[in-house]
Amino acid sequence: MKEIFVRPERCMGCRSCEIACAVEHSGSKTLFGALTDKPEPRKRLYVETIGSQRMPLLCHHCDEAPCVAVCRTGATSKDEVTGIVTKDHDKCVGCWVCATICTYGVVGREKEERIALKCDRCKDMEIPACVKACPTGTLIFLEERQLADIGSRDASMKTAEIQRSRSTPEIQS
Amino acid sequence: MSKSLVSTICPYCAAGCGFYVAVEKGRATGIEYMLEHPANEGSLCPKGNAALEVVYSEDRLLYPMKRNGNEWSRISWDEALKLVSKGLGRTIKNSGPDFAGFLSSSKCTNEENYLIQKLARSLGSRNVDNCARLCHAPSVVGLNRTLGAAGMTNPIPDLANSKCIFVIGSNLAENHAILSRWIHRAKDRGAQVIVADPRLTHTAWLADLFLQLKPGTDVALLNAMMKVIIDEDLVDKAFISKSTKGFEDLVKAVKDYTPEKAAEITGVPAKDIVKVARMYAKSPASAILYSMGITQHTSGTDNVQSVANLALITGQIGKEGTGVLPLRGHNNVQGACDMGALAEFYPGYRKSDDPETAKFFGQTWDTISLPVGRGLTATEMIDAACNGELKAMYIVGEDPANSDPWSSHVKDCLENLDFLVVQDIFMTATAQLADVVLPAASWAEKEGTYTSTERRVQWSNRALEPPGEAKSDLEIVCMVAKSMGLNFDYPDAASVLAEINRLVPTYKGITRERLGIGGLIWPCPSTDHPGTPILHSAGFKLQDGRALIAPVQYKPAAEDTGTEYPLILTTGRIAVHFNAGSMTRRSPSLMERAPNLFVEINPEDAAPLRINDGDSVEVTTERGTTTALARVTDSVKQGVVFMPFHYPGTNFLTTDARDAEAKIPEFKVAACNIVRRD
Amino acid sequence: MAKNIKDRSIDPASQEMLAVAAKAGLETAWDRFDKQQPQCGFGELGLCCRNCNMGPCRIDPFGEAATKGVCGATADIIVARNLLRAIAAGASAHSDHARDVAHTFKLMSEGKAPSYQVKDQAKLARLMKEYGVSTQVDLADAVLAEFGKQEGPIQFISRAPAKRQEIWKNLGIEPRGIDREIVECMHKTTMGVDNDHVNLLLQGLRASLADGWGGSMIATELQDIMFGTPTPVRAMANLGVLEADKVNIIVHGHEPLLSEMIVSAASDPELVDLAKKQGAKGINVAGMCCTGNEILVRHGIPIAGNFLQQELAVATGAVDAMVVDVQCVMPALGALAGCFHTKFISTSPKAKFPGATHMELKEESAYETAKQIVRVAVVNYGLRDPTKVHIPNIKSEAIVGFSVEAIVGALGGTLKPLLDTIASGAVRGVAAVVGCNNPKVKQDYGHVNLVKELIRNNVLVVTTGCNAQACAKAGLLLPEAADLAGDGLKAVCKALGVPPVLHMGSCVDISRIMVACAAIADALGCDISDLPAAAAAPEWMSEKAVAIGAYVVGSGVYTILGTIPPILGSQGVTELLTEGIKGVTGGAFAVEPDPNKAAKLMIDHIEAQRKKLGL
Amino acid sequence: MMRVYVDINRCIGCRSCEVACKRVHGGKGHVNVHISEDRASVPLFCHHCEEAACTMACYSGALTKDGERTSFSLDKCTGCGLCRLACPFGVVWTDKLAHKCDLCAPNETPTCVLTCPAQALSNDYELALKRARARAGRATILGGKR
Repeated sequence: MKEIFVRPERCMGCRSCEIACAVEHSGSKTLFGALTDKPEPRKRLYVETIGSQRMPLLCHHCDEAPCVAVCRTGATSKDEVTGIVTKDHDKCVGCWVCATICTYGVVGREKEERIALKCDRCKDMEIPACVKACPTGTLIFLEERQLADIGSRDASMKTAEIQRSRSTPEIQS
Repeated sequence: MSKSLVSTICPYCAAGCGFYVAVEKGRATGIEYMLEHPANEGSLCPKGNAALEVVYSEDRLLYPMKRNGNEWSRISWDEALKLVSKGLGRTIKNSGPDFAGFLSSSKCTNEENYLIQKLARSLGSRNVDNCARLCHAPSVVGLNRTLGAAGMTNPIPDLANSKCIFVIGSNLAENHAILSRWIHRAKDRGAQVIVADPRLTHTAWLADLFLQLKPGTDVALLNAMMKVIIDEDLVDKAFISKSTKGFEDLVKAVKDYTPEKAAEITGVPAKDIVKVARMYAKSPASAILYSMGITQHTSGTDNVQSVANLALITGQIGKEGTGVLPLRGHNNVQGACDMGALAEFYPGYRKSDDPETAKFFGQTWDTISLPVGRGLTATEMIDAACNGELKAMYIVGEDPANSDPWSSHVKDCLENLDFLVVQDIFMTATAQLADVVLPAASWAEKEGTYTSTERRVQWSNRALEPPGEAKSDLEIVCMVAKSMGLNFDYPDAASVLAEINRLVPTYKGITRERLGIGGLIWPCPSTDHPGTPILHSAGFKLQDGRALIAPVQYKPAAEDTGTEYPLILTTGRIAVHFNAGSMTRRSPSLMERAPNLFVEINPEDAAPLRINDGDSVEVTTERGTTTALARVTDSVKQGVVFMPFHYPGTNFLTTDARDAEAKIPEFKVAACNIVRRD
Repeated sequence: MAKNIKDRSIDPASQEMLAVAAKAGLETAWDRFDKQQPQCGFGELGLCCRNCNMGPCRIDPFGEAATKGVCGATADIIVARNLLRAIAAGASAHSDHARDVAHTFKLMSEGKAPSYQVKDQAKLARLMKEYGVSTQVDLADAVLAEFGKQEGPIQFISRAPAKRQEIWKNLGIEPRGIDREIVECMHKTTMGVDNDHVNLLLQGLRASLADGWGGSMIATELQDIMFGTPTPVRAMANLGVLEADKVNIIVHGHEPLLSEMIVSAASDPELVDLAKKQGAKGINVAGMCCTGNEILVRHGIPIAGNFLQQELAVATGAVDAMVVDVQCVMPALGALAGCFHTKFISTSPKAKFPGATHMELKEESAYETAKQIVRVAVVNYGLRDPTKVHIPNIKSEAIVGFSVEAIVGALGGTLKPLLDTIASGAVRGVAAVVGCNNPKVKQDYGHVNLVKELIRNNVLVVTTGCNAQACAKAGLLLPEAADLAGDGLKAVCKALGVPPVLHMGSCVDISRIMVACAAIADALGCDISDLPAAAAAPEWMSEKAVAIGAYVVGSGVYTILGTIPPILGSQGVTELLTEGIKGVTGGAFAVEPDPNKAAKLMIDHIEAQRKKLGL
Repeated sequence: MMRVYVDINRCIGCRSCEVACKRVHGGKGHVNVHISEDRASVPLFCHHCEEAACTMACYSGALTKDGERTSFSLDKCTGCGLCRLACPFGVVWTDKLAHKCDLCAPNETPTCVLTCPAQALSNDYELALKRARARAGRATILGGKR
């Protein structure tokens, strides 16, 4: 199962992910088309600044998702196969308790309809819009295993580099 | 109908929250929030919200009364004053002025406190004190010794600038609820919060790290933290060498307090002690908040000194976001002390055993021979009453029969007096023992200044007329003084404040005209001075301008558990009640939320005693037995039980063992046992 | 993995070279464009501002987060300010080009630049009369004074129809000194100056007019005097003009000052001999971009391609020197040239590049510099690696060089025949199709399809810049292309022996189109905004195009943009430029990426104008 | 008129909102603070649901949606109590007739928001989320570094 992972040290705070998210969840799904959408398209992830570091915060589709647990109408549910936590807009009554309980603050709200809204991991897309839009690779979409591979590869390259710099013999001139 | 809004200061805790009383046709119809107030920004805790319920309580004292045996009869003010002047006068004349004792009140205004101590001393008695003795006397002693001033070093809103907040022995979330707003604000800015408490209190919910220590083991914890800080070289060397003395002694004193040893004493894991020490020392701005959990011990003064030592060796003082912040209890406990309603101090903390002090005040009070020497403290007065060393007492707005430890004993002592006059708004347990009871005005019915825990001096206006024949404490004290031949000619609170301005240097610039919303923070040495929110930013008011690092050793609490009394009883407050409850228990909307005395007990302790949640139980100590409802919870550790002291029963149980210097009783540790009532 | 090459260009030569480049692992603008995807939405909408260091600020287009910058600037203000800065930059480019030409003209007039001569005495005399001066040096001074003038209006404004001049005067946008207007743009857009989007855009129009009727027009006129006014000439276009057995020199950029010299030097017997000694059959100069257009329309020097082909030309491995001056030169050329033997030679003190050899052009000794450059190229020929050479055998013929004078000449000395055909309806109107390439659009797709659709509907097309080159490559600049035109236009073209698409020159030569419009309007006794005319820039990318668009619209012409300008983030600016401005200048912008739909918009506009004129 | 949002991470269980609400509503409070095993507290009050079950259950027309607000008209209430049964949060109260949170209309800010010492209650719906995100972000970025 692929997940969206965040590598905050790469984030430039450009908010491209936010725009892409809003556009993907608009009627026309194009930037220029989305401009005239009413109600305005809403993003489902949020770029925040923490100290001097920026990072996107987005739904983690928790295994024991509190937003699912507190939903009294069954609007929020977790797909057993894909693991994706989605909202059924028709069932949502807009009580917004899911937003209150979310540890990550990533259940937002539809401006006009006042319905809770959250990441659906772009069900129509192979790669979620935010990941696609990220110019620096802060957001990546892959299997956990692959992420670990990237990490270990980076670490081994770093180690090798240091080893090389130490073991290069001095050149006599 | 015209509605007027009168700005007042909340009569409960020392946070000093402001709010408006809405008055229509002479009657208070509601509360409006004071959004512009610097400390509470409009918000109020449940007690503040219910403040008006007390004013209109049916129990209010409306007339002066005297007691004939067990009967009470209404008397006129003239008769009352005659009885008081005769009662007090006879004792002074026959036995000497030191056989009369005066208990001033940390609920009264600065002006009233000033007058009460002036009355006592003008009559020649050294015995004047207030209930600060029961909450923060160790802070007065300990902080004056180490830092040279006994207030909160930094104001409440400054907490928002802190990066590490260490709360030890304070359940501020319930007791000073508005502080949580500033702690949250600091957390929003990335601060870390550490809470050390025997109970998992609501304050502990705010914590990033919670240390559940055994009651009375604070010095061990603090000394171990200091040892870690010294060993890991996290001390602020520049600050230590420039602004302190005594560091070498401390290094020696704490060398045996390894985290492992402290862990054994306190029950806090050693690794947490190390972690907390690092967090506190490394943070760019750390503040320590404490209250009764530190002071109400036989080691209260030691605890306070220890707290000050920790701040001093890390240089976490005198700057934004740092400091030592004792949270006072009553709305004017700081002011009552500032005004010299203390056995050891005249106004402005001038030592009462210094002849110069008596000379100085003698000149302005036109009473040539003021008494020199330290008087009896509040708790000592009770003892003195018992053994006949005190024969008459004038108690203003305090209820020692309820609020002092071992209350059954207190009652016996007070009954032993020749003459007791009590001045209050309700017929309290203490008033029940009096010869004469004088009806006082509540906070909304009088004016004057209060000094909050952050040294903020604020003016509270008179919104209402007192009920019946009740009068403000200021008027009553003046009448009593006049009836005893003293020249107490003060038309209003402002005229008293003007005298305070002249005599108390820190209050010099705090004149009536300058007191708007938010008041001024002392020291304010002149009328163009803006006040001093942060103390010690330019050295300490001690010899050489250096603070004193005064090391202390861990001493166990006075009582230990044994086979007969296997559990430690500790006490504290809950959100919807205040202190002895004389006000909050008369407030329906608060009473509705917490009607009964309860005792918290760990499930592990409850199970063998067959105690279930909600059972009625009997709690017994050497001094007595009280009935309470059991609350089975793991908020308290095994071996510790907790009871709030808002209900008459709790202080039947507590010990009157006292701190040697500050004379505060050890409310926080008593050995007890519990049985289920069947 | 490269995208489908057919999605990148419709030009078969480009397609062939893209395949070669992909195989050789060479990176092109298209690859870099892909790596930029998706591009920043805030930027695309014009909603980011870096004008002060309280920022950078950006506005949430969906109104959820920030709706104002730190200073309080709204989307309208930020977009308008950004647009104004783009106009200022574009106007600067054309005008600074003109300044260089005027400066050279002065040196020549003073006898200090012997490499240059007056080639068009008649035009010189006409211009001196227009400026009311009696000597060549005085003319040079008068023209140079236009830049630093403090009070206006500039001289060429008087070339516009009276009605047009009246509109500008009433709006208070008659340009004063050229530099002054540009400076004022920068001043107004700096933090805390002009924050009214309408007022900002008015200055945009003013600065752009200082370009179209100032800088650009001065460049065109003086270049004509010094290098000759173009007349129709046949030439070849596309990468196939490079020759495997000759020394190939590409001149790329925008100014003719050096390229003219290089063209001369390439036929210098000494250098031709040297080339032969190197084993080459001769020296082949080819143009690229507008420098190419300049020598193309005057001398019929072949062009190797338009903007997006600059890297592909190097990728042929057959270019011995890529000689550049200013504007539209990709900094990527340095690294790419490094993969081959190609010498990348920069010549303007204003424009240096990583990986380039700098051989600065000095007006006083321009020909000598040119000879040196050609010599370097010739010598370099010897280093060429034949195994790396791949020249697509693709080129088209074209007839180019339709200056206003040439058109009038072709019509028999008067515009009347053209007006008659328009009046008769055989020709419905005139369209100017201009502008760059942009990897956002399949190369030349917008250009060629728009032009084809227009002529099919009997609209005569005039063209400059990269569009002209696209048309040349597509064979639209030949009289035979009239077969693609509608019956009316076809008949006219056949009668006159001209193509249905007239190449008028480089991008500064859009001023020629302005002059032509003015002349037609004067002949009809109306304003430019009344003409059955329209303009389009189907693949524009440069800030210069923004300035051009602004002066074209400011001159009253309806203009279609094929790529979306960064203004849509502001409703106020968008509405103003597409609607509101109509009532003010008579022109307006429209955005339409689809060339067929764009053609329809233009044709509809032309038909509406005809109706208004009673035609 | 904005509804009230709770940041339960900030609630300290002081019940000030309860007392204040009761104070301004003539003794009938509409907030209930639930303290859960002395570990957390949740102030529960009307969420003014977008599709409010109480309004659907109310056949006398006393409970209606009025923009953001679920409003209640005492005049129309018949005291049937169906609203109380319908409300999934138990925050429509019946004391013969129904009573519920009115967001302290016509005041701009509800009393409970003003009085909350810990600022756990707010009528800025983004605020609580922003704080949560800042917390989560800090935990991610500074977690190991502080």
